[in-house]
Amino acid sequence: MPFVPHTEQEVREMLDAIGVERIEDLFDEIPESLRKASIDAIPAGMNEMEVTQLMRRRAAQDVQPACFVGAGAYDHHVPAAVWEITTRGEFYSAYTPYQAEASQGTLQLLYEFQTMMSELTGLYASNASLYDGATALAEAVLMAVRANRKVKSKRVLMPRSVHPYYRRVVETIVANQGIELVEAPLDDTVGRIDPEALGRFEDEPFAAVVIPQPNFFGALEEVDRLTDWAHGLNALVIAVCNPVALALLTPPGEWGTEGADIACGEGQPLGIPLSSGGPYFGYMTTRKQHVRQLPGRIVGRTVDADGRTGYTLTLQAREQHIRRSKATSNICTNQGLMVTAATVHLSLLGAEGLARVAAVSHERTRELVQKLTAIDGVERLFDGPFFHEVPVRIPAPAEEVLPMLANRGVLGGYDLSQEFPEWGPALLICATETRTSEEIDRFAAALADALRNTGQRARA
Amino acid sequence: MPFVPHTEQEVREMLDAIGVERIEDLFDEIPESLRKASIDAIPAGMNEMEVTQLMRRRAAQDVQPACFVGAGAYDHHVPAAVWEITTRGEFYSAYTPYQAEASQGTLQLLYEFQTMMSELTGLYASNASLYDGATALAEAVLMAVRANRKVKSKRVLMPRSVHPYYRRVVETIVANQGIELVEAPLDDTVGRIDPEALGRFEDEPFAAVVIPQPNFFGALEEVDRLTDWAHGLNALVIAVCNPVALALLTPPGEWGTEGADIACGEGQPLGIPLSSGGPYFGYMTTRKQHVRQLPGRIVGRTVDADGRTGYTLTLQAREQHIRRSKATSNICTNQGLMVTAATVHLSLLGAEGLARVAAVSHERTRELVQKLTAIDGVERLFDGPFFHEVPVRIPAPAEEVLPMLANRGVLGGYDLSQEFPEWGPALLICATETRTSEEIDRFAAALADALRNTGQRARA
Amino acid sequence: SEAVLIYDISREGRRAYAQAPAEAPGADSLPRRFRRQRQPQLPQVSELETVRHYTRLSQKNFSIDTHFYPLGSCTMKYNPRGANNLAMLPQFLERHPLAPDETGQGFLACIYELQQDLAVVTGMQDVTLSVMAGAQGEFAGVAMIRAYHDARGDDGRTEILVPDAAHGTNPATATMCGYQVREIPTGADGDVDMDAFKAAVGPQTAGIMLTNPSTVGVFERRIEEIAATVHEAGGLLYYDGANLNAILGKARPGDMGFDVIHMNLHKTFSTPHGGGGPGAGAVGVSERLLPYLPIPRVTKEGEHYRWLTESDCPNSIGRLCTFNGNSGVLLRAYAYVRMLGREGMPRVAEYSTLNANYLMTRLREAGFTVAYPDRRASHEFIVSLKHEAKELGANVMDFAKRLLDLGYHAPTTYFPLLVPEALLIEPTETESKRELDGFVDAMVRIREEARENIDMVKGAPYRLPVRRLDDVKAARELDLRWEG
Amino acid sequence: SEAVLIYDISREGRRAYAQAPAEAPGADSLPRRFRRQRQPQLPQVSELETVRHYTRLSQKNFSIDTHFYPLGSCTMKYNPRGANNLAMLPQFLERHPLAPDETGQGFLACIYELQQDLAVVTGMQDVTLSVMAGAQGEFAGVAMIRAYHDARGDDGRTEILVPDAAHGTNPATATMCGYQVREIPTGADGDVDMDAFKAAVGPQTAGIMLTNPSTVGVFERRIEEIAATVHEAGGLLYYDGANLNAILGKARPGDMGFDVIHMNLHKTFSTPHGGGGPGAGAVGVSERLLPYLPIPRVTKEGEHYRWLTESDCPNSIGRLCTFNGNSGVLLRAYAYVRMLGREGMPRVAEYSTLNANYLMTRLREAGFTVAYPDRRASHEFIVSLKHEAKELGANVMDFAKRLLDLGYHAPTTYFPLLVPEALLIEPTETESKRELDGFVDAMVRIREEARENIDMVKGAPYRLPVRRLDDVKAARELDLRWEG
Repeated sequence: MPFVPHTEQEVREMLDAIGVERIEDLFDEIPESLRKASIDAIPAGMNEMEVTQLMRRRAAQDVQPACFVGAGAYDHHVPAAVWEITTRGEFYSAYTPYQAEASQGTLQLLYEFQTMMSELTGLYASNASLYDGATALAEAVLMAVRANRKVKSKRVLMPRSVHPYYRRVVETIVANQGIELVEAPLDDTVGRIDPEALGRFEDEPFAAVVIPQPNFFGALEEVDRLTDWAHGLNALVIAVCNPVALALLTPPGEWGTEGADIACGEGQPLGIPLSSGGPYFGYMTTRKQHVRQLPGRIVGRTVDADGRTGYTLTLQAREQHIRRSKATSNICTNQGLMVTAATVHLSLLGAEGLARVAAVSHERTRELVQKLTAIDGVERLFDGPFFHEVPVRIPAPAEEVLPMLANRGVLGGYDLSQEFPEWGPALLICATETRTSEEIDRFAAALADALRNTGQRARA
Repeated sequence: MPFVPHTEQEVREMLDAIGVERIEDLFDEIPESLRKASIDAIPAGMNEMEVTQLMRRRAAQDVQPACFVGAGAYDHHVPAAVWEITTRGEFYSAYTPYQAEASQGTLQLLYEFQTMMSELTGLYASNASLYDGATALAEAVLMAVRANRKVKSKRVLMPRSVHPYYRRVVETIVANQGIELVEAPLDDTVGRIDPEALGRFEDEPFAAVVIPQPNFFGALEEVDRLTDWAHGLNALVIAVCNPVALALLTPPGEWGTEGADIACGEGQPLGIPLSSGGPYFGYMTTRKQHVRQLPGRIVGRTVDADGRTGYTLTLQAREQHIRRSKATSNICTNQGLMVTAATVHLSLLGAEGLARVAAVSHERTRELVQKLTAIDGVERLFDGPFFHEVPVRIPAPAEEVLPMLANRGVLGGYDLSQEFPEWGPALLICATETRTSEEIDRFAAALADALRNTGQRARA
Repeated sequence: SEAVLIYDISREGRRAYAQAPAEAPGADSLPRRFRRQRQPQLPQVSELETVRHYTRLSQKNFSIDTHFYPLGSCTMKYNPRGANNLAMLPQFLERHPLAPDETGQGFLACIYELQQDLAVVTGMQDVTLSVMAGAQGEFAGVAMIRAYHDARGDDGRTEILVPDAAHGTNPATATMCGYQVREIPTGADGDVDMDAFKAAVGPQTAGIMLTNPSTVGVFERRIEEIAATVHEAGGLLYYDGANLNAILGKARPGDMGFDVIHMNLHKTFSTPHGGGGPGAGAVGVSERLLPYLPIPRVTKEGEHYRWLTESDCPNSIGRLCTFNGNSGVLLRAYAYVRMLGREGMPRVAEYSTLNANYLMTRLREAGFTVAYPDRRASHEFIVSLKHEAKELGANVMDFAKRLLDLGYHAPTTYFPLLVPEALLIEPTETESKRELDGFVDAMVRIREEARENIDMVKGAPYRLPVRRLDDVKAARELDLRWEG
Repeated sequence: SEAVLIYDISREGRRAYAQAPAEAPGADSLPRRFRRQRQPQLPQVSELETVRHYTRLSQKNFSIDTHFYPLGSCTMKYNPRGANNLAMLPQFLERHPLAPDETGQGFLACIYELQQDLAVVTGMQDVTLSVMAGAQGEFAGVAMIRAYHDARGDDGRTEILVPDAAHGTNPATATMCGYQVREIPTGADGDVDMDAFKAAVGPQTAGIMLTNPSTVGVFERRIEEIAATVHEAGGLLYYDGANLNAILGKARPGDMGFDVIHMNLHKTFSTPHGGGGPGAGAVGVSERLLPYLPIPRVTKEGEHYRWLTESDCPNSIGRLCTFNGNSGVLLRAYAYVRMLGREGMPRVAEYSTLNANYLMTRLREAGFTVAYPDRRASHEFIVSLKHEAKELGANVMDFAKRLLDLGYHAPTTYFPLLVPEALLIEPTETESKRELDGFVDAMVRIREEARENIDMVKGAPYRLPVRRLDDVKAARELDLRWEG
């Protein structure tokens, strides 16, 4: 009986105390017709040793090429201390800090996290996390519609430069609430929103305009102009930002004349392992005036009965266990453990460390672009400044080239033609500070060979 | 400056407080002639990410065949909880519990450990560990010579069935103290001490007789007869035991009429990873009457100023920081962290779990022996009962066969001919509960093939 | 000095030098207009300071690893350390979510098998694991119910029925999916009030959301009749898996007639709660909702595993997470399921139920008021402290805070709302009789203390890092970040 | 109930079922006479109980990760978490010590490079790492000195010189190697008394054991003269590396004339102290002692690494550990050395020395008596509380215990013995000025408290799991194990 501590004698004593004969009797209120769960298809139990052997065998099957894919999840160095602290039982096996006095560890950490995210984004109020980047954007859209008191529209401008999966998740989540997502087009030469081209959207009001920075293609949007344009229409501005990039880039709170109203995004680059896509965490910050519309848990500083500083969940009146069908959101569980990791991570890096990670990632990507575009037929899809991701056109189908690269130990980028077939074969490539020059050279050599081979095959 | 927290401003303030200009001035008492340490041959510093990349590359170089080697270190399952708890900072980064009030965690744990080792060995007093099995035996030999009040001899009977490395370490350590190690012969048909053959040693007195159980060859010694024989000569009996085996075997404290006087051995099988040979820990227990001769740290239970139970290091008067040149031993640092792991490990397994580990290891070894000896020319070197290790004769040189097995992913045993060339080509093989039948079959198949190949080569 | 913030330790210019690149390129290739002018104020601390600060902070938490934590409805049971270790194998941690399926067959095999096993144990047709939390699972479930009706052109269904004792997430979710919520009262025996229920069901009913055993800690005995009634009216049944632990391997929602279920893997399948998450809200469906399952999920073709995505599932309600769900959580659940096996699953239900009934019996015999004394407890039960509040002046909050002093995390307080001064108590199967007896002793002691010195009890806690906190001040004078 | 033993939790028949084989074969093939009749009393507890018990116990410890720990002579500095992680990579953990060198080239490369780097930074010819602790390193060193003299037939050398302030291990080791110990007094300035030293050296001198900087926290200024004198007399010099941290990368024992050195990797090279170990006592030698180095050590031949053993080193003093030394500790030291690099090493000496001198200055200015006020502190220094003991009645133990209450681990107490009421204080380079200032404040506060209420100070500690413990009772009424 794994994890069940009861001895036979204890079971006997407990049944006697209850006054039943057998444990089975405790289920006598379940109709007989339902007490027949057939679960034989589940394998027999294994002990920890056997499960360890099984999962290690599984893990050993999986290969780890040098990763040049980003597209929303980034391979940064995570200091060992981050997860050694995060998996301490007191963090790992605690729950939401409902009993504040018995949860000051988690609560103070969340308060520190909120401060860090506030600083990174330049907006006062942070929540204690959402599920991931895409759902954070969905919640931001819902929040903006609630919070915009000047424009009672349910339309939200969603540019094509936002991560396609984010757009799809937002669609799934807001679809049943009458919110309309209006797609803003790209400038195909620079891979970002063309502020000039937005004029045609000015006729109808928007509750909010979404602005990614950097955008899905790694390109930098003209955030100041876009923000001022949106505010001119009384729309709220939702910034979607890579938090590592924010170590270098203008924080959303300072965009344009007034700053963005909500910032959100994927927290994974802040100390969270890639882990096949999760668990990550979404972050969200906003101006003080909108804090009561902010979804998710929020921690506030207060005092105890002796006047000593302490921390507690606050503004719970927004939440579903009190507001029920009128709640701000149905979000309940959040990503506390991931936020623990991110907080430790940010403490270890500091602003200077995070800026270096960002700047070195940028430099490595420049090196990567330079070495790949030296190959015949490989060229940047767009001009213009980028952070640490760049789309490059290749002269052969990505679905043929990528497996050849994988055979050479290179995860050679995200196949852009899946979502943007109009641009032909193209890879969205990324390098972080963890990619070495040797790996970049390997990528370049492998790509050159792959293109030669596909070229020969094409000619043959 | 990795791990140095000082800011420039702080350095300035500190130097000002001290009243010197530069840090270098603090070294002005070191003669100029010595202030020139040339250490350029050491590589430049790397950050954690780079060292991680380096050491992972190194680790990835090393292959992990299915391990059928024992010979003093055993591949048992270690529950994940063991090391997750053991590496908690409060255990990992504390030191010897000199300030007892600030070390109750470590001290209570050691008291629990002492209880567990006392139970396993059947002797009252345990210390809080020694370095490893071999040094524990050396300390036991020194202790026995000190403790034996009836026989003032410095001779110790050391059978050939004791691990050859243990014998060598003991020799190194006691060599300069006038202690003579007398080798007791083996019965070559059963691979253990022949009690009948000991008669010729009865003329001269021994301070102690060493009895391994199981012995180096995995065979079970006639410990009751041997103990009584030694006691008849007024020698003390030092038992050297695999602690996992003691879950099944008669504890030293119950050997013969009076029981052994000292038990010691290698603690590695109790939750310590193989780790290329260390850190492991040595254990040692003894009768109450000899406790003041016991080397190493010992924890006792006492009370605090309010009468509450607490734990503290005790009998420190034996130790070198007080006794100096008259100390019981020079041992100082011990293996506290390994003992932490062992204590958690023993709690998780309990007597029943440990007995199962022992019994399943025994069964697996029986299966292994049966499958290997089914191969032509492979046979047991000795008859008689064994625990989980057995020497088998093979019809080809071990140094040729072992690499062939390694190529098939099998660490095929310890080459006995290194230390016991008189028996011809032979492997000391071992299986624990972690070896699967599939691996055993793989070993048998690989060995059969290897022998076929070497046979063909021999014939060719 | 007790509550030192990491920012209090911070000093201008300090760094954990081993943790950032040695190079500091200027990033001059980024045009100046995009670059921030002032560095964010992040802590400037050494590695040791960080480790020490957060190690000390952690010690201020109660957790499963340190305390009995009978938080009703949250299933705070032991999180096996082996599951944590195995989920953190380097190959699993380092796999990019967009890496090709070919490079992750080992990982995908685990996910696929977990889908299968969860489908079996709930009696559903298939399961997706790409749902990140219970509330998301609820959302997915109700969205699928909506998609089902929409696909049939059955668009007059505007209502979701929700019992008044339901978790707050249920009505919140129904609203998010564009439905009206209609509350169904709970009868005196803890079951749904069948008359009210039948009166509420009709052609406007899209579906019903139920937890069974319910949030009042009893098994809904007429579930089959409820299912038949809803189905007859053309509606569907949603199973909130918050209490699945109580019947795991003993009874299956699929057999009860449910069309869709979410499971909180962080409850029933023992992945850690992590101070508030991450969770994972696996969703299972019956045959008729299969086309609408959110993507992605894993399928097996021959010996090959691959993700099913948009193009495979044209009728899916869509994507609920950026990538593939909380894989790390799923691997922990997988390890746990493998360790339990088919024999272990019903034992979860058996011993969590045994513990709850034993604890209920002991507390009742000790003179506490149990909300539904004539019913079996499921894996949890409600004590009402209305007498203690009235006669001694010690309310639920006072008991909760004083329990902390005595080394027990408080049960869930003031929920469900329909029981006055409710303590919802869920001991889980991984706690021993010794802990349960200790908890009873603590409850009795607090009542005794309240008789002798009510002010002392109302002043609790005393032994924690802080005394009772001023929540009102926290909400009125919002202080959500350090400002130097 | 504070100090619950794991045995108090134990219940007959309870088990952590996931942790042992499901099978329980009878082992009937083992003859009955070999089998134990009664199972040992080990705890019978669940996995959760074990985790909870030891997690709680751990919280009762002070440690580097939680507290400033200025334990003189122990170099309690930050143990990088990265080093722990990397040493625990599965391939390193799972390698059998007798696995062929071919299967462990990655591991052996790390060990080899560590040997090299340690040889460089100490100025020695070669280094072995197969020595498991400082005291073993001492033993190896003195045994090599003996082997050297023996090999030359120089057998009249019966004495080892040891300063009176030396660590107790020094004389204990000399005795273990069969030597007489001759103590050399320390002069008033903290250096060796040169007259007494010179009088002691002679043809009977096998060698001298020195720590430099010495245990009184100062650099032995006439070390070159000492070395010349000993060498001239035909003796050899042993360097106790306990204080190597103070000069790492700034000055080298080899340059000073030492013939053999041990290094405590758990001090200078930052591997964890682990509640008392494991350590690693690397030993380095000059050319003349090279043949006697204990085995095994790693050599590199072409691109291949292999262990040198008995047959390669016929004159070795032999083997000091069962296998190859504390590899896991060595890998941690390797990671640390790689992170420091050549630039980082001297900084260890610089900032540990800066911290010690700053703290010494601050305490002196706060009115405490420093043992050697005219000397530079090395990385540690001595405060004598003789005035406080005499005038206020607060002795070293009282200060030590009260420091614990204030959140600081006590420095080393009553050592070295030659300074009355000595506190040996070693802050290490990884502590910040903030911690040092806090420590000064605490010392001043305790003195103030002693003036106001000496009984309060003598009653300390108050805020720890136990108050002051009765050591006398512990030693008189020996209670070394639970007996039910």
